[in-house]
Amino acid sequence: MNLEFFVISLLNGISYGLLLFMLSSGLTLIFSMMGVLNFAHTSFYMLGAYFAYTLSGVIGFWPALVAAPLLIGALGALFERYALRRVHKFGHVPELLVTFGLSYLVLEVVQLVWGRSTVPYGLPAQLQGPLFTLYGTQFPKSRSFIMLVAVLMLLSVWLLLTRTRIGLVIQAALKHPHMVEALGHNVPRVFMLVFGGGCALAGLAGVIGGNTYVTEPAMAASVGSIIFVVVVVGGMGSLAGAFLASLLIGLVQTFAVALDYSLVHAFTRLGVQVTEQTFGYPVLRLTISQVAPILPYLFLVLILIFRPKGLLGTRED
Amino acid sequence: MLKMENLHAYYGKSHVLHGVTFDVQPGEIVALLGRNGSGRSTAAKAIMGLVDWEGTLEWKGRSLRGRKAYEIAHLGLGYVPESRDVFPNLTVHQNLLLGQKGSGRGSRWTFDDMYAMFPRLKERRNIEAGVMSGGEQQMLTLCRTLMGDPDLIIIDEPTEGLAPKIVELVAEYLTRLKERGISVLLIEQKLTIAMTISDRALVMGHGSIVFQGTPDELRANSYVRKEWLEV
Amino acid sequence: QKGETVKIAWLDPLSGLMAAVGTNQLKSFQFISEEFNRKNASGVKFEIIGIDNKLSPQETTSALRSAMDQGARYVVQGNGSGPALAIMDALEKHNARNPGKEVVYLNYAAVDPDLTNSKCSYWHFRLDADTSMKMEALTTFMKDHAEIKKVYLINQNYSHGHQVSKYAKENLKRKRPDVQIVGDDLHPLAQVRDFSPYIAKIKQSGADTVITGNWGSDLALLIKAANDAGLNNVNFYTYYGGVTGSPTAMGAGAAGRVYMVSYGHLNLPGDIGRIVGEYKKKFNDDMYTGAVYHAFAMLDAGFVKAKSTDPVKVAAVMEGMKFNSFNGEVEMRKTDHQLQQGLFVTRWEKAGGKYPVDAENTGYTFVPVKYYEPYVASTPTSCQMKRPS
Amino acid sequence: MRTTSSLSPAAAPDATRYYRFKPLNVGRIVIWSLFAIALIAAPRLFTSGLALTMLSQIGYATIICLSYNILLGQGGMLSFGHAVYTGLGSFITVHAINMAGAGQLPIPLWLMPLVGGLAGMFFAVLLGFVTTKKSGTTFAMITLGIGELVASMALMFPEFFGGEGGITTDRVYGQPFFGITFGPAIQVYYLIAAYCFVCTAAMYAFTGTPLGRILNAVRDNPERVEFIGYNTQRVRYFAFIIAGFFAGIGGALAAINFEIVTGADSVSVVRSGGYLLFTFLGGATFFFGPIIGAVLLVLASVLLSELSKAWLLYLGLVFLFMVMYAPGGIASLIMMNLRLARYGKLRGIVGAYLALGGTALVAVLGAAAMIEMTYHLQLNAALGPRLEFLGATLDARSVASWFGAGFVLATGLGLFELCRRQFLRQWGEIQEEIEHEIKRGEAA
Amino acid sequence: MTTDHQAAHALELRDLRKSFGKTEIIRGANLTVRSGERVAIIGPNGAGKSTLFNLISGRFAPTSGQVLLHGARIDGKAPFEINRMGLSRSFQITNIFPKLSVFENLRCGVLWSLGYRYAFWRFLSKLQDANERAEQLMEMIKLDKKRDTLAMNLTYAEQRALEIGITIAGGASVILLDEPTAGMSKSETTRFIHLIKEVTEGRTLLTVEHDMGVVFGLADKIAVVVYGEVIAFDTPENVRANQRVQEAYLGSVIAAQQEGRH
Ligand SMILES: Nc1ncnc2c1ncn2[C@@H]1O[C@H](COP(=O)(O)OP(=O)(O)OP(=O)(O)O)[C@@H](O)[C@H]1O
Ligand SMILES: Nc1ncnc2c1ncn2[C@@H]1O[C@H](COP(=O)(O)OP(=O)(O)OP(=O)(O)O)[C@@H](O)[C@H]1O
Ligand SMILES: [Mg+2]
Ligand SMILES: [Mg+2]
Repeated sequence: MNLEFFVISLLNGISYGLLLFMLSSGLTLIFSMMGVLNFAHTSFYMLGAYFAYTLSGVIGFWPALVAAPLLIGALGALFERYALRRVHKFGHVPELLVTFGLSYLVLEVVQLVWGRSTVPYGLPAQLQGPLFTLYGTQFPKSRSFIMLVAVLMLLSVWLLLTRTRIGLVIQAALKHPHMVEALGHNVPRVFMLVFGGGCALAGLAGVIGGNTYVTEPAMAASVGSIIFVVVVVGGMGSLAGAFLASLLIGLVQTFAVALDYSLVHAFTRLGVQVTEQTFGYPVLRLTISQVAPILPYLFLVLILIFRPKGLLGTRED
Repeated sequence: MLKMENLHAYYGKSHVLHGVTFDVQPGEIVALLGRNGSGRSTAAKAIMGLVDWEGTLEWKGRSLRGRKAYEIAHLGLGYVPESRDVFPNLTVHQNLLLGQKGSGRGSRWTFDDMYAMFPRLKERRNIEAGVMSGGEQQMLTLCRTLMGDPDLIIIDEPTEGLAPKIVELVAEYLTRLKERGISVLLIEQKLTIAMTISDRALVMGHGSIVFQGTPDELRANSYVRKEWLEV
Repeated sequence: QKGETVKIAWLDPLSGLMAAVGTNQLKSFQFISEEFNRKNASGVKFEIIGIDNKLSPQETTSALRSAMDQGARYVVQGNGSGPALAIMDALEKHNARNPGKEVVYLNYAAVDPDLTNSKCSYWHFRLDADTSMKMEALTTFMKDHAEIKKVYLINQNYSHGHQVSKYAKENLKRKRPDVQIVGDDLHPLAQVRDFSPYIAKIKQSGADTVITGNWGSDLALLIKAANDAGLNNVNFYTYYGGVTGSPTAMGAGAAGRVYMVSYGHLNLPGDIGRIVGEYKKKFNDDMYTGAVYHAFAMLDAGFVKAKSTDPVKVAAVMEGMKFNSFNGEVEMRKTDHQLQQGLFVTRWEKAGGKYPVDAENTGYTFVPVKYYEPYVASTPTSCQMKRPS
Repeated sequence: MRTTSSLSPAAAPDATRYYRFKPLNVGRIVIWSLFAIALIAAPRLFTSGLALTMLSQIGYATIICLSYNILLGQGGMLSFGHAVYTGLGSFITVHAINMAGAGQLPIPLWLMPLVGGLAGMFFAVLLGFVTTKKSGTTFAMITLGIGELVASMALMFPEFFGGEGGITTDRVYGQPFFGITFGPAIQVYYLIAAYCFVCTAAMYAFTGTPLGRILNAVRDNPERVEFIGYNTQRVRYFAFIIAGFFAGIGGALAAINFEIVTGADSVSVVRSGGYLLFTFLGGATFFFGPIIGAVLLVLASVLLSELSKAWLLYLGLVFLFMVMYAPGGIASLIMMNLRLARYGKLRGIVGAYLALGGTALVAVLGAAAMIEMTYHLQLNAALGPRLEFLGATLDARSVASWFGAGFVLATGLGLFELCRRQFLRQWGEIQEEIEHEIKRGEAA
Repeated sequence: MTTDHQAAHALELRDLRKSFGKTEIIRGANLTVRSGERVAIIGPNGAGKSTLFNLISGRFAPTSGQVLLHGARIDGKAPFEINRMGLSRSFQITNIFPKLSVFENLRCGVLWSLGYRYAFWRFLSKLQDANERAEQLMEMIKLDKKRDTLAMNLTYAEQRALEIGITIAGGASVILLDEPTAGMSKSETTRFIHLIKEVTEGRTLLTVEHDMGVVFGLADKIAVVVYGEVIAFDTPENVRANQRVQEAYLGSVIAAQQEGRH
């Protein structure tokens, strides 16, 4: 691997990692604070993209960049108010299932309204083209914008968590809701705000993810599990952990793609002859680059077994 | 200041308080005594809006009807529940922080006051409240409520699980609250500190008030003591 | 048989990853059946029963059962060789166990060569060209382009991708031994969001040509990532560049650099051209699955020839039958039931002039650059067809 | 620890009466006989080819959902990877059948489900060792990770999983077993029914064994279990293995029924999600809940998707409302009404139910008509704007149809709300009466 | 020490230490409890009494030092191993199986000790000995009327009783009770002391208490824990007279009252 390739891959890895963080920051917020595994998170992400697609046709991309997430946030808050809150008292499983049901609904509604194929949601003129060129490879503005937004998200969520008591109120309310109310905190409103906020973050991710990549009904499902990996590997309740995990996964996956080595190579180097008849050849044959996209799951399983708290997490469940 | 008249309270369909009437004046310590299950905690929860009730409940002349717990708290009522309810995975300091309303500016109490009151808490300020000893948790809940700067503090069995020496300490602090003009509604089972520090004692039985008077009067009234409190 | 109603069960996905494609194809079937109902030589009336098979072989067998309950004797399916095999397997058993209730299967898009080779079945007729045929045409095209020196293969890590990779390597070795295969990547199906690492690798390898069997978002994102990284001097040879979603993703950025091999394109003359136009007007969508037309043309011809709509008789006459379809005379090869038809190599270019119909309203379209007669792309078969006695 | 217990659904309020009732309990014999009769008689009632395959599917789905509920309902373990065990069970079975077909393995078909069961068990022993080390959310996430891994592997190893096309087999091989070849679907149905009955009975018996009970205890309060001598990890692990065994049997039966298994499908996380959803929908807190869930699973995935193109929308809606209004699943609704029946109060409320059901039906009809028209416009537009809806012809492009449907919906909703209020009042009164009766009973 | 001698010692702590982070909570505790003794542990809040119980019962592993049960080392072992060796404990905060009935709660408690372990091939309803034992326990703790009530629906005092029932169910020879009477009224407390005495007859009992009435009513010996050390271990009379104990724990007024009462 030469320097050029290394630098480009590093850049790719970081930008992919930041994309993952952008996708998962809202989920981290909701998961770490409310303990709700929001399966509909990527549905809100998808809605963000579609809303922005429609809105930018009317009011332009930049206003839509603000308006769409706000709308999504409002939708999320409504969902919390009328559905999630109702099942909160039954525990985490029903909460999870309600969001599960929602994800079905959103998918169908999106397909009904916008059709089942890709919509032509394009980049605004300001984000088209490369930001800079490195060793002849262009680095597009759109991806830099994603990186910027991801960092801003990190900052704002971090401020929210450290500079306000919202996080404390929610964590406390998960144990003793009545007590928190008796101390003078409007718990239901805080829950609604946080859930709405998390959804708005998902929406924002959708607005810029949608035109950088593609806006299609499958976009929710395709990032569905990977962001859970990020949140869990990072450590439940840890924003910094999620950030670290995103970058790590981004880098691992990017560099793994470059490695065309398999166990066959390893054995051959050790002088062991491997042929198609060797037992387990299909496994030995797989190269690291082929398994790159599933490495995160392997990572997840290993982390949970050896460090159930996650990278920077503080609590186990 | 706090006026309760003919209060009925319910858990779902079960009727627990049957017309309770009493009041608490500014700067007064009122002890609410009674046996297990007589409904004292329920009265406290009713004031805080945590159970359904009917009747009259007024605080500084304003009715508490239909108000949510957090609104009531903002009106200046503080509540220390018998179940303690510390927030186990928050640190001691964070627990106290949650006791504050808003920024905590203009409050009569600061963190330093609390830590001065119970140095033990200061030592343990950065550990998770859930791992603290039973007694330490009791101290924490008291301080947590004080941080909200209440004018009346309703405190349910504060001496439960405390070492005798600390019980004395708590008694001393309650008197000191009173000196600062804060009223106290003290729910107790053990007569010891209640009788020494309170201005007035109420005895509750089967969901209504069966005795009102000064501690001395109560001490003298052996019928009430035998019938409604056990000795 | 005049005036008879022929029920055709359509078993393909309307939900999941391939929903968009399935929806488009179901509409194509409905639309063209109306077209044929207005005028066909056999005088039958076609009725389409659309059932969502969720792209799952097991669901497909349930759907098949239901289709038979509803009286369908012809089934059509095209997405995925999994469901295709499931249907073939189920029909082998069903037709053997239930004489008099036989069902025939027309495969309009599942391109696994095995379906007409090692796993071939008498009840199966394939109307698309299989992976090997398309690769044959593609590599013949590449043979004439000396500027191709280094080829990179990138495919989805499942049977289709494996086959594309395998045939590409075999054919290139045969036709262009001088061409260097500088990369052979397999990535998981529909899981990669960010293709830039692969693009970096392609660039690193110095490839001038990429061959990919990718479809759906895997193709869209691949080409998008190439555009973003400014990989301008590399040509992409694809199978599914025209299928729902990809044209939008390619847009102007990919003009002149993406090739596709297919048995048709949007700007064909004649009947099909008119149909594509009307379809677009009606649904604002592209009718890219021309094999649907084959299906009706072949059945119609078969009914006439067999003088019946009974699947057993029709199947017998369809074997080896030559009939006219939108791309001239085609033949249903008797040995393996693989349609022999000409193939186009097309290139993504600005629409206009002779090729006005654009794809997905992008203003661009696949313009034919080369047409190969059926014999060029024809591949031998190893099928040992077991015919019912 | 608290999270763990809250991850498990609310347990049966009346889970335990085993000791009291003597084993020879008339009610129980009646119920099991009815179950057996239902299994035997079902194919006589529903005779079409589709119905038969659906019944078969219900049969093994029952086994799978019940096995899943050993984890979810009884052990409080939320697994996102149950399809791994059913799917691998299927694959091993198919390979075994193919070997047997080739004469390399002397196992008759009717024993093949056990092969699948052992396979499921084997993988549960292997993978369960790491998964069950943890509980709660961590457990859920590990199963999710393993599920994704196995699902991705399935496409990468075509040698074992058969790639996209999967692996096909022929269940007819060897000597007929008392004249049964297992070729016709009906014979396979009865094979499945027999296994369904036996497995259901076995899993029911499991709830009454020491391990089964300690598993409940682990669900409720794992920490305390450690202090009464049990190793909670061990308990979870053993339960996981048992669940894996039955899951494998279910998977094997699925393979026999379809004679094809594919990796993309049978070990997928979506499949696992389906088991979770429907087990919950049926009711995880009662033993029989998952059986209802299994029936719904098959109805929804096979029938609903054929009746309507909007099936996913309906499914999502039903799901959302069920979780919101009946978080104990359908089984809990049934049990609530049985309770009413026991106190003789059911008759009083039947009227309210009918009113409620009637008005809801009207509202649903209106809504469904609108949904169907919307879908028709999108999917079947080639066929013109007209569509058949329950015998009526609607025109998806006419205002009248939309207005009519909207009117029906609005009326339905309005009336439903009225009935609902009335119903709630009545329900509350009845519950109060029952409470009183219970109190009186206790006092006496 | 001879083995014989050791066996007579039900429980022995040797220079036990435990730190959480930097703070050392238990600072070298030593204690020897003989078989059949009833020992009350008292001490100021946060002295480490519950922590001591947690160390003994295996909830935490000690930082250093040894715990011996009937002469065998148990420090660092898992709770279930220790339980199987004959030590059982209750919790300061009620810790039962909320969604199982009273009877099931108790039956779960007896299963291991009767050797049924992880059996999934026998029916609970056929396990005569387990069922009888559970019924007996239920009578003992006076909950036989609530046999089929779910534990979460019991009143507080009943839950406390059940907690103790589960603790003694396995027939352990050494029982640790953490503030068993907390939150109870006087009369209930009195009843409870009797109950505890009754059910722990012939076993070794360690209990943490703040209620001096309970302590003096129950204990043969009192251990005083202050700042993670056992500063006194003696008969109730001697402990009460001990100046250090009064200063550290009892406080002036109360001590005077206690003196007066007894
Ligand atoms: N959540 C509840 N649901 C139903 N009934 C309740 C509930 N909480 C308390 N009760 C009942 O209400 C009555 C009064 O209880 P309350 O807690 O007010 O008594 P208390 O005087 O505070 O006694 P204690 O000494 O036990 O704290 C009791 O009979 C109790 O059983
Ligand atoms: N896991 C832990 N991490 C940090 N500190 C802990 C932990 N567990 C206990 N402690 C601390 O150890 C000290 C002793 O606690 P312990 O619960 O043993 O006290 P105790 O003697 O039982 O007091 P009480 O009578 O009030 O219940 C307390 O100060 C507590 O905060
Ligand atoms: Mg109380
Ligand atoms: Mg303690």
